[in-house]
Amino acid sequence: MFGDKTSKFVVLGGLLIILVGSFAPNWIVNQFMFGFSRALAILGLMVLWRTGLVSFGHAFYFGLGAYAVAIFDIKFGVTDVFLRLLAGAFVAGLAGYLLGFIMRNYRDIFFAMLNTAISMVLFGIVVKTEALGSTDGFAISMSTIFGMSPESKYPLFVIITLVGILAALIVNFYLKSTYGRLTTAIRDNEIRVEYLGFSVAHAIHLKYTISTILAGGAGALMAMSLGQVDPESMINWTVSGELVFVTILSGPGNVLAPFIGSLVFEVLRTYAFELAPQAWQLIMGATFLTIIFFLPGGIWSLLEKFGGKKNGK
Amino acid sequence: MGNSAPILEVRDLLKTFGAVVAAKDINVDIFEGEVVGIIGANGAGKTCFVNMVTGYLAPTEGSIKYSGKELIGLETRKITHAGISRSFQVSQVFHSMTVSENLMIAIAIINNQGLDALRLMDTPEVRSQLDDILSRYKLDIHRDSTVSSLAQGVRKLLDIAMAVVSRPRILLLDEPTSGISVEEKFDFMDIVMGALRDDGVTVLFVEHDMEIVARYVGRVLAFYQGEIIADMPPKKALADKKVQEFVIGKEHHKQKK
Amino acid sequence: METFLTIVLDGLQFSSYLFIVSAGLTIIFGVMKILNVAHGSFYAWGAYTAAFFIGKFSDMGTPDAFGFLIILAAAIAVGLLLGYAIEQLILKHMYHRDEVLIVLATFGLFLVLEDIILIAFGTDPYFAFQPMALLGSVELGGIVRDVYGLTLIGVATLVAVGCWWLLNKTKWGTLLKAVIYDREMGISMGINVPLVYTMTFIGGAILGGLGGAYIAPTISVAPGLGTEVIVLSFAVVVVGGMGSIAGAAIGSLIIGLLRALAVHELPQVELFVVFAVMAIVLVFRPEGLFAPAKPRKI
Amino acid sequence: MNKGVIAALAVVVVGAVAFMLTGEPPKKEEVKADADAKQLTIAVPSFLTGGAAGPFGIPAMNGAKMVVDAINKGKLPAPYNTAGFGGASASIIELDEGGGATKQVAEYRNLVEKRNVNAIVGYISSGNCQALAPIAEELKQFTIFATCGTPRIFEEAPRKYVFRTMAHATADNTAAAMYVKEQFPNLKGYTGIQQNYAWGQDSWRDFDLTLKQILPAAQASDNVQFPKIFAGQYGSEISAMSLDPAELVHTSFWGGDLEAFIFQGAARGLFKEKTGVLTVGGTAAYRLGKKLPDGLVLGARGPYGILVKDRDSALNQWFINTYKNLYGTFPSGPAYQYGQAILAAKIAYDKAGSDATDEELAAALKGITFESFSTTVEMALGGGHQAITENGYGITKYDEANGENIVTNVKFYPATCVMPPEGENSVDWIKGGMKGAKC
Repeated sequence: MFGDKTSKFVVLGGLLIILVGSFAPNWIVNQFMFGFSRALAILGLMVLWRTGLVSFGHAFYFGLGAYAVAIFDIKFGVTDVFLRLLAGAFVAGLAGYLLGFIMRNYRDIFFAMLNTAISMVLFGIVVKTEALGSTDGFAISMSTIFGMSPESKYPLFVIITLVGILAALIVNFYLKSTYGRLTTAIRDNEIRVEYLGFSVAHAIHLKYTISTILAGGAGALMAMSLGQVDPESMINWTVSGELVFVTILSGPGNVLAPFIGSLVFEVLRTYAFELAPQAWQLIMGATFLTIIFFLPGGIWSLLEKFGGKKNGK
Repeated sequence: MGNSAPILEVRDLLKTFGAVVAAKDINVDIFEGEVVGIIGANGAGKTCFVNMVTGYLAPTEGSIKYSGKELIGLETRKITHAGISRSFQVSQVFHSMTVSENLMIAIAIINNQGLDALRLMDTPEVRSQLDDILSRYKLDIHRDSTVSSLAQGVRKLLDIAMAVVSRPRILLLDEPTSGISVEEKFDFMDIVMGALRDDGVTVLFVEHDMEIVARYVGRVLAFYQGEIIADMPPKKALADKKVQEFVIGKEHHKQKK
Repeated sequence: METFLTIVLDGLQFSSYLFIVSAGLTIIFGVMKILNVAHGSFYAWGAYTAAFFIGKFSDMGTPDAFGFLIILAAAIAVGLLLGYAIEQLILKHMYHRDEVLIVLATFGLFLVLEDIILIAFGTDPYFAFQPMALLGSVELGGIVRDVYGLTLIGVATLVAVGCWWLLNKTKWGTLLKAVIYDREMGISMGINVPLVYTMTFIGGAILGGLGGAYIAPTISVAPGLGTEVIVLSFAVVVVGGMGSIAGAAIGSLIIGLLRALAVHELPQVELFVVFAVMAIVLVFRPEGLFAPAKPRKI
Repeated sequence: MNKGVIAALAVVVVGAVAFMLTGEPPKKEEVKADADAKQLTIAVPSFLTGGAAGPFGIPAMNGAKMVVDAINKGKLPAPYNTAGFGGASASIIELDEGGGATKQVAEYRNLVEKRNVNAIVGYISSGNCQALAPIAEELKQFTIFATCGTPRIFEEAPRKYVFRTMAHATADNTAAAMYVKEQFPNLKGYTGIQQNYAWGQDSWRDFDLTLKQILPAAQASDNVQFPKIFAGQYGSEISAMSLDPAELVHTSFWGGDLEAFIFQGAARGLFKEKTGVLTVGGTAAYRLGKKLPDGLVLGARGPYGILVKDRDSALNQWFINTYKNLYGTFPSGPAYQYGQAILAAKIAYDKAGSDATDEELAAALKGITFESFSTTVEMALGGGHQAITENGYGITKYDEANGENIVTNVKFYPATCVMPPEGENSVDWIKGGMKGAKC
């Protein structure tokens, strides 16, 4: 069941990174934390992308997750990592499930646009509401683990990585299930799927909900590892664009891709920002175009080339 | 057919698109095990009829009963579950996947409904069913080739094979031989009809080619401007004045061009 | 009454601005089926070019009226150069790709162009107040308004009429409409679609540039001014119906007036009302209020 | 079998290791230990992009660079004419402050944990300061905020490693209110337009509360505008204010937003009908020249820029002249404020030594009083972490003769008059009638 190569490597790789993290300097641990937090969201977008759906508004769920952590922290003093993660994933997932009833009827540009619209509505509300921190957002207190407040960030990093492993395993399994296999099928030919006796709407609804839960979790983890949330960097449409960016960068080939992709993205951004404080967007944009043009399969397809044999989904 | 109750009962079917009448006063009984040919010029309402029976189009008026059960208002997938399946004039398959992937998805969908769909797709039982279908439809050689790389004929074959995965009791074939070269036609139909006969499926197929009709069909429905102008055995139909004038005449005319 | 008149004028002024910007976007989408995120960059480049040269020329002592010429020139220059370059170097090679992927490509372009602005024009804001100062101000509905802002309404009307005329009264228009209706049909009719695409994209880019160039005198032209415009014009285009000029006009009016109303009566909702409308329209009328006709394909 | 995965894994691991070989810098403490290197790195974040760059970020950065350079060379006037920071010369890392608080937090972590800077001196946006204060505490990093204004930073929680060397927003607005009272004693009503975040909200709250205290006759408008920061177009807002009966408009706008607002307002005759109070107007005075309407009440967030142009202390004259020679314009507020923060850093290092730990540096700066370029700075609040300075306002006038803006009726209010005493929260202090204010 989880016996396939990918799963094994997810587990091995994850544990290895946890090990590496234990003696890596803080800033590297940070890169991994940010990278892997975001990777959760990418994992969800990957599922959608395989179905031919690209959401230009998943910052909505990313933001919901992050702000759930902030609000629960300020209003109810919730600091436990797992409670926070749960809160984020649940709030976003619930919203995603409800909106899914509408979203599942949309495709292509309309799907992308409707998601954008929804996310911008939230953006507008948060920015204008002082109670929600308006443009400043909130600072988030250090997370505790079962009541213990850790000295360093390492425990949080370990948890994020473990969550990442778990998510990767589940999604990997999902993709091999009938539901999962339907992704490409639906992209290819919805009529046939319906005639085979399967509801395309339901399938897409499930995928959408999964992607929103993951995005919410990602937001929550990101908020915890950063210690800060604000609308500009959590909800605005540019964030959605960023998420899609990383999805394309990673490539849909395998559940490992999002993790590698987001890691590359973090490093790329850190250095771009360090080398050219005024031109880092240019570097990112150029990279993005290059990927779209010369590497449609994303970084993963590159790895496959090195790896030689094509890796079946 | 005898006196047993019909498996498909169509009554006073009417379909209009604004002013255009696509189907009118259609009354047909189809009996278990029949092989029925549907002929008619382009736009005579053949495909429209197929679409209505499979729930892809909702009729304006009328009723379609399947072994006593009303089909009107059901979604296509419900009708598939009920036991009616179809193939398409332009083959509707998953072009970016291989033949076996196409069929495996079809099989898996039929096997795991609802939450079962979260089960692994690629299982031994799925595999065995796959091999069975591949061999019966002579698709083994193509099993690992991607659809987009296949010839029309093979796609059509796959299209039909996917339709029968659900083990339908009624199968509607929409112009199965269109786009297939004259030489291959009969081998193709032999494969298909052979396979179907083994399962005792009731078959309705839309066809332009009168030779095919004459060879495989026990009964002909001739459509003209949305109405059935003839419902009789093929020999009689091909001789029929109205049919010759409104259907075959045009057909021959068309084929000459 | 005073308030009402003011709201209407504010609304119309903002609508006009929205329309000029989104007209280009909707034309490009209608013809090429490309949702061009980089449209915001055309706007920004238009604004910068105009502001830069208006400043330069008035330093050289040329009469302020000259500013209007510069605005027009800037828009055309930006459209021609940027539009042509992007269409030829990037988009041309993507038409066979998935339309969503093209959107992403334009997003990449947007990022790049934003920073090129920084490199080209620096971070210091530009001011091109001369044209606005030239026209002075009038008392309307109890409050003073700058005439320049009001001319915006005129310009928008001109653009609207111009587009309508081009589409309905010229041979070019019939060709465009053919392509908009059905690309394959266009090709089969022997229309040189690639050329149509290039021209359309340049045209759209010019309109985007014009939006920026014309608004430049009223704002401090500073980095990052393209970002907001994109989502705003998306909202307009979606509300009106992607690819329809009339739709863009209606969309601009609805959003412009609603926003003005919000600012006066309920400032807190000013920002989100725009996108609320967008979402609602998408939910109840995905094709937009004024969707252009689509061919029936079975 | 699945080579792709192997390759993927390989890359991740190799990548991670590569970081540690190339990227891993010596641990922070070690850096500070080898003092004989006598080379410090000070990170100076400021707006290098966005609308705030021109009016704020760039002058601020210039001020910082100029002062650091002078300190390295020992060129500052007495008593700061010793070379270096505790003897060590410092190099600056320039950093863009744009992109939102969350991005800044990420960058800050990088500064501390990857680039191992010794001190971080700067920040303009209150949003960023508010977000970074807790992070600085978490990472135990000696940090001096230069310009940002919201009082919350030291009123929310006690800070150990964070300092701010200029007065917070309360001073700007209490002073503004007092100035308004003196200049327009029979004011009937006032309204305002603020950016929609901590800075704008606090500024309006303080100004409004103070006026309610000292000028109860004046009515606050119930339709105060809070547009999004960096919105750039204020047509409708200006209309709304024009329709408002209030005769006075208070704004805490700054940078590009302020300049855009001045243009659009001037073109609409807003400042003819109503008196504009610009708490951060100082930056515009030098930049806009004739375009700046006369008769605006203008502040510079303290005794900086145009308000102190004629103060002839050696330090001030040095600052103005050197800046003018280097950059061709007079130094505006942000230049002063960043210079002042750098100066504070020098003082801390001189006291604690160039190899001091963050704790020692914090101890050295805590609660001191020092003579800055244009004024006396007292680290009096927030347990000796928050500075108080005098605060002043004037009225703009374009001086045709010299073709430049000047301010008339300049009045300064002593620090203890416009800021709450230690331990008291500004809002409560104002509500309580500003007890203990020594004016």
